Order: sequence, then structure tokens, then C-alpha cells
Amino acid sequence: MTDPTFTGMDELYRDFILDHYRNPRNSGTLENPDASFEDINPLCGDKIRMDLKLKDGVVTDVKFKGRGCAISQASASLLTEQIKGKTLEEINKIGKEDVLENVGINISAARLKCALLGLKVLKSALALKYLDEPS
Amino acid sequence: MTDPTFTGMDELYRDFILDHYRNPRNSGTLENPDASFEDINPLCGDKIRMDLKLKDGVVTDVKFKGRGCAISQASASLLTEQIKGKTLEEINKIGKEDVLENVGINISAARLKCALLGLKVLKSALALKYLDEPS
Amino acid sequence: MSAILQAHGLSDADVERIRQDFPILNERPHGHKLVFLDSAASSQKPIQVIDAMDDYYRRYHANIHRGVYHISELATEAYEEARASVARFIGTPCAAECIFVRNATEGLNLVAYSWGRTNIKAGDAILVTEMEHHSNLVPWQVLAQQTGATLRFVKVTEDGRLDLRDLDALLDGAKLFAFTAVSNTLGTINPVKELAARARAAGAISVVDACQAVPRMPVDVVDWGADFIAFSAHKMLGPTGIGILWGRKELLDAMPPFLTGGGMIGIVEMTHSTYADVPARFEAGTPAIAEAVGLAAAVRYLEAVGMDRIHQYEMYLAEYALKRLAEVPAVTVYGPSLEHRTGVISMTVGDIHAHDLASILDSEGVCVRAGHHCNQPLMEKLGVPATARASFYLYNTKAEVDALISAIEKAKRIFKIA
Amino acid sequence: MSAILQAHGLSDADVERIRQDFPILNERPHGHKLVFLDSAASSQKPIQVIDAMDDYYRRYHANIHRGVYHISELATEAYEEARASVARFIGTPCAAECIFVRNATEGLNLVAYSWGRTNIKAGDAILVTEMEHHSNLVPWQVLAQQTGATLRFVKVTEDGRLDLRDLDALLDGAKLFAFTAVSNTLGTINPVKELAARARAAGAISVVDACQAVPRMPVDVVDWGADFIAFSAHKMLGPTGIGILWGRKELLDAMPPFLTGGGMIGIVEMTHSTYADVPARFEAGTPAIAEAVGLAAAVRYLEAVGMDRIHQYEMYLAEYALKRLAEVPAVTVYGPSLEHRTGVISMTVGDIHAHDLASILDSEGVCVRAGHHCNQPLMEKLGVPATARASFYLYNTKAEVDALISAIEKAKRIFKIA
Ligand SMILES: Cc1ncc(COP(=O)(O)O)c(C=O)c1O
Ligand SMILES: Cc1ncc(COP(=O)(O)O)c(C=O)c1O
Repeated sequence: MTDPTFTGMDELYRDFILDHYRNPRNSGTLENPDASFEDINPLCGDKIRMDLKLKDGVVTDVKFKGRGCAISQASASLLTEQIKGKTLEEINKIGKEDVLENVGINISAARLKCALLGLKVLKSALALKYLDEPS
Repeated sequence: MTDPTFTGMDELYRDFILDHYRNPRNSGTLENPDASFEDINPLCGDKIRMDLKLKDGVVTDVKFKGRGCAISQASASLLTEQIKGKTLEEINKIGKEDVLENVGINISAARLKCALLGLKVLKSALALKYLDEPS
Repeated sequence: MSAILQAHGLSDADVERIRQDFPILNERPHGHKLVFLDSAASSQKPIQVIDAMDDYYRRYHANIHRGVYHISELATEAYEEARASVARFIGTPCAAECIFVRNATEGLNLVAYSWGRTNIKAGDAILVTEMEHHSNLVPWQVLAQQTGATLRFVKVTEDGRLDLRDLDALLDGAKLFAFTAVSNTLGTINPVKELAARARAAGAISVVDACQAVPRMPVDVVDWGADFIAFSAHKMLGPTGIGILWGRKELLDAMPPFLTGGGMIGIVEMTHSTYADVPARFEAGTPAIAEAVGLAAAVRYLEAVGMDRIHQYEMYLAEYALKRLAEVPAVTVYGPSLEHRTGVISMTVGDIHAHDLASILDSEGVCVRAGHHCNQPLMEKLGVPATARASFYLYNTKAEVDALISAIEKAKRIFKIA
Repeated sequence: MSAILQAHGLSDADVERIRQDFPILNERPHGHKLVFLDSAASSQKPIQVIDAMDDYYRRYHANIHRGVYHISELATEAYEEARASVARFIGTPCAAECIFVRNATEGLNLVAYSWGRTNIKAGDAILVTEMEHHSNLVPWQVLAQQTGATLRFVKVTEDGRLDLRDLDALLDGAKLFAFTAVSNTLGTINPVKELAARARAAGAISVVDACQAVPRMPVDVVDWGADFIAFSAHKMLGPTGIGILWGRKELLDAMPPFLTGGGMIGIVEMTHSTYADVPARFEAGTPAIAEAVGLAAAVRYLEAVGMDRIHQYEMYLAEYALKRLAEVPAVTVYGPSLEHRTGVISMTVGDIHAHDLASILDSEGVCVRAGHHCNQPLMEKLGVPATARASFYLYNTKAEVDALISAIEKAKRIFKIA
């Protein structure tokens, strides 16, 4: 019954995670964002909104606002650091594994949704933007 | 797991039951009955209608029409024989035990509803009549 | 020899092994071996299904979805794995298309309420058949009454099949066509694929009552091409208290919720709420978690035996039973000939009412269903108040068919029928 | 000593004996003893309940009601006996007033659909409270939206109780008042009898969410005087997949069916049907038979221990837990003082989000629920996105409260909170 993938709690909540939770980078909103999306994890109530500025297919600025657990907020914060200056193509390639690598640990299924909420919001913002754009 | 109250089938379907099933007494309907009721056992589809003629609180004639198993039809047939010429008071006193005595055996819960359908229809007919009557 | 075995689907040894898995077959009602011929009403359960639920309650029961702790995660995974098992079993690549309900009846009502109330308008036609179980008839009667739509009926032929001659006319103007894949009274196997295709061509959605099909033959919803199908776990070796509504994702996505409350919401404010995505949107409240675990075990059991073989074996028993029954004077069997039917056999014996027949059969340990089988209009059509119905499944044997025949002969003796 | 034992409701030896009945308490998640403090979400099951269902499937499973044979009669009796047990347990002399549903959520929806769609008209008011579980809020939101009625709210006070000062005004013109007997987030015990009486005086029916009350305190529906109450078996030692809607017979008798199909009909003709009497009218399709058998076993278990003692014991644990929690800096407990509450305790710890807290507690084997507890509007009101909730039941111990406190201290260390 013990879970082989179970990670010690000290390892999960390392200093840099607590730091990103308590001092989220790129926190806030942008005026007139080029892309924007908000989503929640309805089962636990975690919420994240992300605003993006884009220029020539490159993310020039990003801010996020949210509430939720250390895992969801820290991984969103880490994600915003990672994408600034990146092209849409590069962002498209960011996957589940990258987010888990950011967080640096194996987490259980129940917390996976928390860790991935930021990425889901980011991808939705860009997908929506892409839909809006006359192509 | 064997049922102590279980009755042999030869004992249940004795000749007089089969006879009442195949040759129901007082079968048919009455014109201008003083009381009348029809009911079904929705779980199995057994159906009985009973028409009564009453005079001075006495059942002067009764007919029934129905379809269903030997138990339900025979016990209705036996019941019609029993009530002809009886007063309402006497009929009121007829209970579950009397019907089972008519049939002459112990039967299982599932078949009890069959045996009692005729009595239920009779009582409903009289109850309805009593309701209709300006008192 | 092997050709015969193959034709049988399951060998005697296979069936003997299977029977070991069903503890109830050791019961001795009234001192007789239990001969259970009522699987069309509800099947018996193998020890693998009973144990899976037992194990769930002993080791990892907890409410799902919102639990962060270990046993709750295990329960959540088991519940979603059950959904994935069911999806695989009926051939859909999309597990979210499988909604857990209490039973097929609730699944059909869900369609009538959520899709029906949204899409059916006064003057529309709803097409059903004369051989529907009440659960695939009454919800459409109510829907028609409440919306002002009209009900139309595909007739049943003398030999117990659907009369498809005027199907195009009946489908003209119909928005929904509800029909059973297999009749629970006559055993008739209907041409689901053809019916679904013709419904679609006419602009109607198709709702398939798959209660008697999913337990007894391979079912592939993609191949069928229907829009909704409903079935119950308890008829396919699974527990009571759980059934499945499968629907095409596009339809489900566009449907409003039916039952509302915990677990199916998005954001709840004081006076209004948003709702979760499919399938959660249709699963309000704490679901039947242990039952989902049991159903998954039932699916694994059926898959291990093989639905093709189960179907073949049932046909083999049906053929034998029909042959034996034909030899007994005064027995009338309803329904079509073997090539159009499965191992669900309705009969009457002389003037013995079905209840009396079933009681006498019971006294010999033989369990059959007696009554209208939730098919009152069809009974009217057949001109009988009730039939006795024997139905076969993977754990039944030829010897049990013989026991049925002997018990029928006893009934005839008691009722003094030649 | 005996005075103290009585105050405790259950002695340590009683609880030790009770714990032997719950196999799951032997589990060791992450190598720790399981400390299950999430019974408000779903309780664990004693072996008596697990065995009752096991026995049902092994010895007498069959579809009910229409079966003439022996095992079907046994199943039918067991199902109806379960109804009688529930009726006795909640104090109604009339078993037919107890309708089996999947869970409390379905029970509340049944009232909203069947009673609500018949009796609520545009302009009517529906009164609920700010502390309702989504299952006792969203069905009324939908009913209001579909009928044009308006929703009104009884406010929650700072200390987590219902603000009844303007209840008369709120009830004026209201047709239905839906409220919880016990809050699943704050633990508040509401004055059901008073609320039901005031609703009746104002001409409104009362619908009581009894999910957290029936498992944890003696409930007598006659004494309460409400019109409907709903609760779930899985929170009271019973199985998943079954719940109860109790309603006053006169109301149920007058209500149209909700789900339709097999088992709930009178006479079915092609285009219309008549319906069976209560309770069958509201139980369409094959019911959760094994689950009813399990629920009956759960009721027997609770009766044998005694609901008075269970309630006392829970209060004793709650008092101890509140005292211990008050000693831990940075812990905030929500909800009213002890005399108005029960052993359901919501808390936050410093700036640790409830999910993180629950994860860390889990790593010590301590199971608590984290989130909005299906109480989003109440969370908004409390000004927290989520809380961690510990809830106690008859199998919990003081030592487990201590384990909770140690695990909270570990969480504070990890989050570096003083
Ligand atoms: C107060 C309250 N109401 C309603 C419910 C819903 O119960 P269920 O999910 O069993 O329908 C719950 C439990 O989750 C509850 O605690
Ligand atoms: C063809 C058919 N449809 C519907 C049903 C209803 O299934 P349930 O009672 O499990 O909802 C049954 C079984 O009784 C059936 O045989």
C-alpha cells in the first residue's frame, strides 16, 4: 500500500518553492494584454490568470495572478520566468515534464493538476489568441 | 437456506384450486352494479374486476372478471362464493387469514399478493361505494 | 472435436471452471441444486467481482476527486480506471464519453431530460418500437407529453422482429429514435448499425437500450454508430447500483446538466453556477465508487473469457433449449428463429399461468422470470398476460436446460396437461 | 470514573473494540498508521457491512419484486427490510416514506424536479442559507432559473451560525426553505425543529440536508417536523451508491414521478402510463439492492452502539481537538463555539494553503480534506480560498487528535512558520 513514487515533504517544499509561493515572480496583471486567460481547478479551487504581451511571435512580457497551493502558484511563477523572451514555437514545446522538472520532484496524481494549472492557462491564452487572430 | 414454510406444489395446486382456476364461479360482469372496482398487481400484471349488487346491506349478487395465475383467480372465485348473501359487516371481518384458509395452504411472500388481490378489490369496491354514498 | 468446441464457444471444462467462480451456484433452494436461468433480469457475480469491492472497502475506501491523501488518490484512480475499462470494453477511445449512472433506466432518463428537454419541441416526432422495455418507453412518453411531441412506433412482426418496411416514413420528421439492441422478452437481436445509420440519415439521434446486448455479445459503439447507449452493470456480472450512459462527446458537451450539486460544478456563486466538463458534469454527488471498482472487475472477467465465446456459447445453449422445448407438447415459445435471436426465451405452457409455472419450477430449484418483463404493450400484442422467461449466460450448462425441461414436465403433471 | 465514561459516550475499551471492526484501520499509508479524519466526506465501513453485502452476492442475489423464485424473494425481503430499518432509524412509522436514491444529492434533485417543478411558480421565493453544500444550493438555483422564482439567503454570522434575525421577512412569500442540519464545513448544528416550524408557519415546505446529521446524532423526523430530509449511506458506515430521501407521505403521494421506467409503473400502454404508489413510484429501474442490504447492516451497527453515545463521543473528541488546536500558534479554526457545533473542524495554518497542509498531513498518515468542501460561497464569505477539515467519528481516538497536532507542527516546520 505504500506508494513507491512518494516524495518526502521536505524535498517537495524546498526553499525555492516556498520562495516562489510567497514571492511570486511576475505577479500582477498587464494592461491591454495581447493574450489572456483565467482558469480554475474546480475540484480544489486553485485559480490562475495569465496576461501576455507578444511581439513578432515572442513573449515580451507576462504577469500572472492567482490563488492556490504552493505547488500551483510556484509552478506558475517558475513558468512565467521560463517563457519571457521565448518564441511561441518554443512555448508550444513546453510540456508536462518541463513543469515537473521546474518543480523538481515527482508528485502524486492529486497534486499533478495543481502543478499543471499554470501551463494549462498559458496554453489556453495562446490558443484563444490564435483563434481570435484573423488567419 | 431452505424455506421452512415452503409448501409442496402438489399440495398448493390441489384439484379444487385448478377447478376454480379453470371454471371460475361467478365469472362475468353485472349490469348496473351497486359497487364495482378493478385493480391490478402492477408487478405481475394480475388483474381482477369485481361487481356487486347490494340490498339492505347484504350482497345479493357478485361477479368477477380477471386474468392471472391460478392462485389469484381461484382465490377470487372462492371469495365470491363466500360473500354471497353476507352482510357488509360480515364482509368487513374477512381478512388475510380467511383467504389463506380458503386456499388452504401457506404460500410464499411473492405469491401472497396474488392470493390477496381479490380481497383487495372487494374491499376497495365497498370502500368506494361507501364514499360515494351521501351519508 | 475442436471444431465443435469452437462452435460451442466454451468447452464443458471451461464452463466448469467458470462455475467455480460463482459462489451462489452452491446454494440449494428447497433442497435442489440452484439452476439460475434469470440472468437477463440480473446476472450472478463471480468471486473476482465480490472480492474487488470487498478489497476496496477494506483497503482504500475514501471519497474521491477532492481528496489529497493517499487512500483517496487510490480510490480516485480506481474510479477513473473503471471508466477507462468500460470505454475499452465498448470500443470507444474516449473514456469521458462514459457517464456513471445508477442503472440503464437512469441513463435513458438523463438523455430524455437533458438532451430531450433541450432539443425536442412541440410537433416533433419521437420514434420508439413496440418491443421496448418500460425503461426505454415511459421516459419518451413523458417527454412527448411535456413537450407536445408525438410518439411513433416501429411495429413488431408476427415472428417477433422489428417491421422495418415503413421505417423511412416513421423517421420522417423524427428527432430521436429509441430502440433496444436485444429484446429482453423475445430475445430478438435488432440490426443496431442499420437502424442507427438510417436514423442519422433522417436527422434523428439514436438512443440504444443496450441492457441485453453488452452482457452477451461483443459491442463496439464506433461500429454501431449510435448517439447514446445505456446499460446496467448488474446484468453483466457487475454489482447493483451502477450503470453506464455512453454518448457521443459532441452531444454530451452541448448538453445542460441533469442532476446538480457537488462534484459537477465549475464556479458556484450565490445565485448561479458554471459546470464542470463531461463526464463530471453528469455525475452529481458522491458516486458509486465501490460499484465502479466491481464493474471494472466484471469487465476484466468478461474480457478474459472473451465476448465472442460468451456469445457463441449462449447461442449453443439457446439452440439446445429451443430444440428440447419444441419436443414438449403444450409449450409455446415466443420470438424469432434462432438466427435472429439470443439466449433469452419466453414461453407459455398450456393454460398454466406464468407465475404458477415459475413457482413450480422454483420448487425444483429452477429460477425463471414470470410476468410482463417490463414489456406490457408487447404482451398485449402477443395476446398473453405473462410469459415465463428462461435466459442463459456463461455459467449455465446443457444439464441445466435438461433440468428446466423436467421441471416443465412436472408443472404439466400438476396441472394435468397432456 | 463512570461519570466521565458516560460523558465520553464511549470508553477507550469500547472504541478499541469498535476499531477492530474496521479493517482499513490496519493500513499503513507511507509507512504510518492510518489516521482517518475525513469521515464527514465518507466514513469507513465495519466488517459487518462489508460482510452483509458479500453474503448477499454469494447467497441470494437476484433482481427483486418481479421474481417468484426463492432467492429473488429473499432479495426482495432484504431490500424492503432495509427500508424498514432506515425508517425505524430516523423515527418514522411509515417505511414507504423512505425512498432509495443514489445519494443525498439525487434526493435533493428529486424534490427540486418533482415537487419543485409542480409547485414553484414565477415570482415565488426559495429560501436557502449561505452555508449550504453545493448539493443543497445548485438544484435550487436551477429551479429558480427555470421557473422564474427568486433565491433568498439566510446569512451566516461572524461566528459561523445562521443569522435568524430577519427569518420571518425572508420566509414571507417563500414556498420552500432548504437548509442543512449540520454544516459540513463549520460543524454548526442548526436548530432544525425551530426552522421547520417557522417554515411551516409561513406556508413554506422545509427541505433538510441531513447528510452530516443522520450519521452523527439521533435524528427523529417526527420531532424535527420537516417535510423532506436527504442523506447518504456512505457517510454513516454504509456503502457508496445509495442514499435516502425521506418525505412526508401526503407530499410524496401528490408528487409526479421523476425518473420513469421499469418498476415504477402501474399500467403501461403505448402512449401513456399510470404509476405505482410511493415508494416504488420514485424508484425506477433495478435498485441498489446490495447497497440497501449494506445500509441496513450499517443502521444495525449504529443502533447497537447507540446514536446518543456516538454523538457524545464525537463531542468529547471535538472538545479535545479544539483545545489542542487552540494551543498551536498560527492555527485558525472556523465555526462556532463548542455548544453549537459537532466534530467537523475547518482550519487554516498560517499561510500554508490547505492542499499543502493536507499533503504534509498525509505524509504522516493523517487524512483530512482540503478545499472548498463544496461550499464555495461560504468560503468567499470566510475570506479563504480553502480550508483543511478534520472530522471525527466513532472509531477515532484522542491519540489520533494528537497525531493531527504533531503533523500540523511538521507542516509549520516545513513552511518555516513560528
Ligand atoms: C452537508 C452535505 N450535504 C450534501 C452532501 C452531498 O452528499 P452526497 O455527495 O453523498 O450526495 C454532503 C457530502 O458531501 C454534505 O456534507
Ligand atoms: C432491455 C432492457 N432495458 C432496460 C432494462 C432496465 O435496466 P435497469 O433496471 O438495470 O435500469 C432492462 C432490465 O431490466 C432490460 O432488459
